[in-house]
Amino acid sequence: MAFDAQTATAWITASEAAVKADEARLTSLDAAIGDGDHGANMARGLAAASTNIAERAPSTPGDVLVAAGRGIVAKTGGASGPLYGSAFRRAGKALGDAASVEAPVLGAALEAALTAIKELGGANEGDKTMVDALTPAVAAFQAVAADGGPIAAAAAAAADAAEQGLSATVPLQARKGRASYLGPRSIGHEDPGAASTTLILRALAEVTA
Amino acid sequence: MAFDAQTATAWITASEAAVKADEARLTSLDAAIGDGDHGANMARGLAAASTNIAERAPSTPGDVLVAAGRGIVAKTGGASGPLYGSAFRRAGKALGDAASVEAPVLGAALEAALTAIKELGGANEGDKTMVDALTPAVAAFQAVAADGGPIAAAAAAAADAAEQGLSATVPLQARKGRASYLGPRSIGHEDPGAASTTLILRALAEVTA
Amino acid sequence: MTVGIVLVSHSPAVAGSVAELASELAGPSVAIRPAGGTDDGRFGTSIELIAGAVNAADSGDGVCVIMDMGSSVLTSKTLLEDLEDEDGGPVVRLADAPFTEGAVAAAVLASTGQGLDAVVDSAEQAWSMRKL
Amino acid sequence: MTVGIVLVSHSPAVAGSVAELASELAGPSVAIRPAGGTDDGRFGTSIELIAGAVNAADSGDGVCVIMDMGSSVLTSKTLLEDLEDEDGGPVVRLADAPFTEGAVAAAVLASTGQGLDAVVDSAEQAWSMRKL
Ligand SMILES: Nc1ncnc2c1ncn2[C@@H]1O[C@H](COP(=O)(O)OP(=O)(O)O)[C@@H](O)[C@H]1O
Ligand SMILES: Nc1ncnc2c1ncn2[C@@H]1O[C@H](COP(=O)(O)OP(=O)(O)O)[C@@H](O)[C@H]1O
Ligand SMILES: [Mg+2]
Ligand SMILES: [Mg+2]
Ligand SMILES: [Mg+2]
Ligand SMILES: [Mg+2]
Repeated sequence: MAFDAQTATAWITASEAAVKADEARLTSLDAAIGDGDHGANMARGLAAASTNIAERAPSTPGDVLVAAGRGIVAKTGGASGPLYGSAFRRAGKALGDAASVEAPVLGAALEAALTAIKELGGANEGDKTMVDALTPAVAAFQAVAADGGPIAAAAAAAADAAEQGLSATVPLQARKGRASYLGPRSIGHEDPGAASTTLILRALAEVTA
Repeated sequence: MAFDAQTATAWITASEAAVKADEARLTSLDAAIGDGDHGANMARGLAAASTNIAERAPSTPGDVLVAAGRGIVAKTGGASGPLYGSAFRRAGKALGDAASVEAPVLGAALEAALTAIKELGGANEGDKTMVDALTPAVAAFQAVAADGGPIAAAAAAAADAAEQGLSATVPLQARKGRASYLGPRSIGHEDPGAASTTLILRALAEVTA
Repeated sequence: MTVGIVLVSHSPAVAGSVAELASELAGPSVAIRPAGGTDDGRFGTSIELIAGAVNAADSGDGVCVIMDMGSSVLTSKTLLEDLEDEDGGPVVRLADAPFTEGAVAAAVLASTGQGLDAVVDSAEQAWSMRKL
Repeated sequence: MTVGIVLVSHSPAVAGSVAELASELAGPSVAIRPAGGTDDGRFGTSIELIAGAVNAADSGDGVCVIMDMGSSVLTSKTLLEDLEDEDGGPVVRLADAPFTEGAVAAAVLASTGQGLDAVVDSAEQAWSMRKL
């Protein structure tokens, strides 16, 4: 199955549903080491992504992701807004105007998303952010794609890797974002942004399965 | 004429009257290079000084000045409050519990006031503050006192020296207080605190004349 | 020449009150616009509120944006990238500055008629000020 | 152990809103008290308001005072000298810190149960933070 505008739209819709279903969990993760708004922020941002896609009815997967990114930037309200927003926009631009892409190109777009997040937020792996989930996920996606695997398999591997990356944030001390103010008190909790990244990649695996 | 509780009280009363008479001028000096409240601040602070003296009815000049200082600190509201307040309190403490003092001791008390202002505010001569009026005034007072001159002559010399110090602030660029934010734009104006210091020293000359 | 200033805070009240404090010192010649909180008034950041404040603060001489932290910074950076892709919009620079001190320093310098680079510089110099 | 925090600003609204912002991050365990403006509500500083806020913020573990500028700093220093002359009052330290960033850093560190010196330190470390 290739990744086209319809699949891209389904990805955003599924992400929105996943975030809404787990909104309370994201919020309580953020309450522990942040300000307790990550669930509401993500729900609001992804709802705006869907609305923006519906309004613009983009015909390529690249334009779908750019439209999603704009909605997320406009409405999220927290640090995750510009980060995910830039990520989706950069991924969309990486897809160019292709009507449909295969796994290697989608992998490159996910890598562009990761680069956008790292450039904007300045976080590296180990800083206890969404970067800790997305970095292994991109690597896993690209490894499957490089072996000629289909998008479904690559996305499933990415979601699994993100989940491991999320677990690996528990013992870390936050060095970026508001959790970093807590110093050692940030240890012992999952990072909320890494949790939402995992949901979004799981949604990709679902819609491409 | 020696400096006793009655003279000290008269000094504060005369200072209050002088500041009220020139409140608009102090305010407009502060409007040019500050926030335009120095007239109101000084009027309020010296009124509180008078009230505090009236309530406590101190019997030594030292206690009069301490009481004045406390009133000024409590009610002035601007940077001049803690500065003049500490100055009067330190001067009062320097007078000890003498019922009446002569010129050399009053000169030492004025020097203690100057030291208090410099310690608290960190300003030196040339920073375009009240220190630029008080420094030459203390030197002039002490010079007359050291020559055996009476308080009246010492205070008149101090007031004249303060006035010259005030004029000398015009070409200076402020390096302390809110006027310092203006950088070169603070040049070309008298410093409001140097102006109120001159009024207070002129009041001392008047009540001891 | 008067550079405009935009204050971006996570909190609507912080942005508004620091803008008022800076205005009190800088006087009425400087346009200082707060952009605090989300577009529905929660703690957070709104790129649309920032963009609106930037346009309102600009009188043709450029705008210095000062941010408090976290999403204020990331959202302002994102807006700047968007503006760079456009033509003819206001000239905007982000100042890396302590929020309150930078706002006051920038506002007062703008009131003296200095240009955008000097205003941004004065905000950034506020990191080296000391109080005690 | 919870250190109290007092925020002294020239502006009542700045002190109040930054206290609210810092509380939002630090949570309800930390007493953060604003002391802004004069005792009659003008821009400026009141030693009595600061003293009242210090007493309200103290729960026996000491109070960290953070000031914006000018009269806030001078008046807080004067209060500290007065308190040193007394016995049995709260243990108070002034932090030389950027106002907003120092308040947030101090409040969050206080919420972790650290002592007064550590809280003051974290406020003062905020001078070396950078945003871009
Ligand atoms: N500078 C950064 N770089 C990467 N990720 C970041 C950064 N700052 C915050 N994050 C991510 O954003 C998440 C918090 O998002 P959210 O709660 O929506 O925003 P806010 O912190 O502004 O309330 C964190 O858990 C972290 O994963
Ligand atoms: N650090 C300082 N050291 C000495 N004098 C100072 C200092 N800061 C301010 N001043 C004096 O205080 C005067 C301003 O007083 P005022 O207007 O009452 O207070 P504010 O500046 O808080 O509004 C200045 O003109 C200056 O003489
Ligand atoms: Mg949050
Ligand atoms: Mg938030
Ligand atoms: Mg003033
Ligand atoms: Mg004032």
